[in-house]
Amino acid sequence: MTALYAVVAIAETSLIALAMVRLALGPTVSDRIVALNTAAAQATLGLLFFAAFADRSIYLDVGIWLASFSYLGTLIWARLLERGLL
Amino acid sequence: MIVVNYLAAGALFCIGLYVVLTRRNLIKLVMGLSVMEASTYVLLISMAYRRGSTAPVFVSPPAGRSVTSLTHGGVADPVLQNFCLTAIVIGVAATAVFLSVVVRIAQHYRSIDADDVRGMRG
Amino acid sequence: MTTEVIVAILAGVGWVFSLSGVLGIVRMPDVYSRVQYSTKTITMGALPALVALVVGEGPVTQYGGRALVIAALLGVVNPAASHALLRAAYKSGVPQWEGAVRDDARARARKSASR
Amino acid sequence: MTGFWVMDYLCLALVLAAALMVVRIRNLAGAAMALSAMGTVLTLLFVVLGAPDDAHSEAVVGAIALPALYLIAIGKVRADVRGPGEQGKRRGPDDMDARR
Repeated sequence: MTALYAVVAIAETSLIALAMVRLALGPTVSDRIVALNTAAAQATLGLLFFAAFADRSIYLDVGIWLASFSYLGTLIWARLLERGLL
Repeated sequence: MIVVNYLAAGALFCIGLYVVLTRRNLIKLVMGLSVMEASTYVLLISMAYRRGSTAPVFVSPPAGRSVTSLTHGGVADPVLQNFCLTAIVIGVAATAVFLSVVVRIAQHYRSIDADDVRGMRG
Repeated sequence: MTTEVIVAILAGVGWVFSLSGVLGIVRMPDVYSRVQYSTKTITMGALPALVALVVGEGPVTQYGGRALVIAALLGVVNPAASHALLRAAYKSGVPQWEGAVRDDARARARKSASR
Repeated sequence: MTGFWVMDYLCLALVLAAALMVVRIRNLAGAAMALSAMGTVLTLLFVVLGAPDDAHSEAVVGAIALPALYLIAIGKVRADVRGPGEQGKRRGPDDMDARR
């Protein structure tokens, strides 16, 4: 069971690399925000499955913080983008 | 095995130093300083890690381990992790100070090219 | 044993959808079509993986409870964030793909201006 | 134990890739986005190495607060450098790296 969790955690984390391709290429700032959003979601999933792999429930709080604050950041940057600051 | 983390911290420091040495844009230079700070975080956390260790938190220990086995060397070093926490907080404060200095330079010289800032030449 | 199989199937389904969503983000031509893949990555990629965690660890453990909290959080906040991002991108004038054939927002704005 | 090391090396590679992106992206706001990605992956790395408290503060500081500071500074600098009354040939903050 723990081996399965480890495999899932590694698989979900390795998708961040593909999202980073769009982060490097993206012609506008909006593309980069979309790629960053996806990367944060994949990082959250990898974090949750790593917590299940390591059998420490204390790691799960970091996942909640990461999920909520990454979307808060997206809202803040959309706000800045709308006001023409970027 | 953990040596790879030290090498990665060194590589991160070199990347930040490259940005600081070669770029002329002042905001890019502050970004290089942030990357160098990230290298110190990686170094401190990697030094705190011990073989087979887990987080220094004693509530709900992982399966197969008890609290006494955790207290006898089964956790990462909390002192270095606290150093890292202090480094993170000081890093964001220092970055804020640098950025406010850059904004003042931009208001005064109407440019953020490091070559145009002539106030510190003799 | 059956629990393990269910967890593997759910996580595999989630991973495949996440992979297709990320590939869509890499391959699509403009922002407005990339955001569709981003939201699909959350809805069909993240939620089955979280359900896999709930099934594997049980819903009343700490893992299951926090996985459900994160699932509710992602399900509520992700559409709002994507909507705000797309609205900001459209207002700041990010161009559409040159093969796009419809722009309903501009058509509606033109109609209300002419009326 | 193997899963731990694979996770560790993967996170290190992603952190190095994000740092290289900070160097290579010419657009300043895009470089701030790469910095945010580096903060996110650093959070994951801290959790893998067993430091959840540092991961908490890094998730807030590195992924949100630091890029927001950079973006606000970029916006203020752009308003000053390309402001009215400037001679038109003046270089903006974004195309300064293009000369190198």
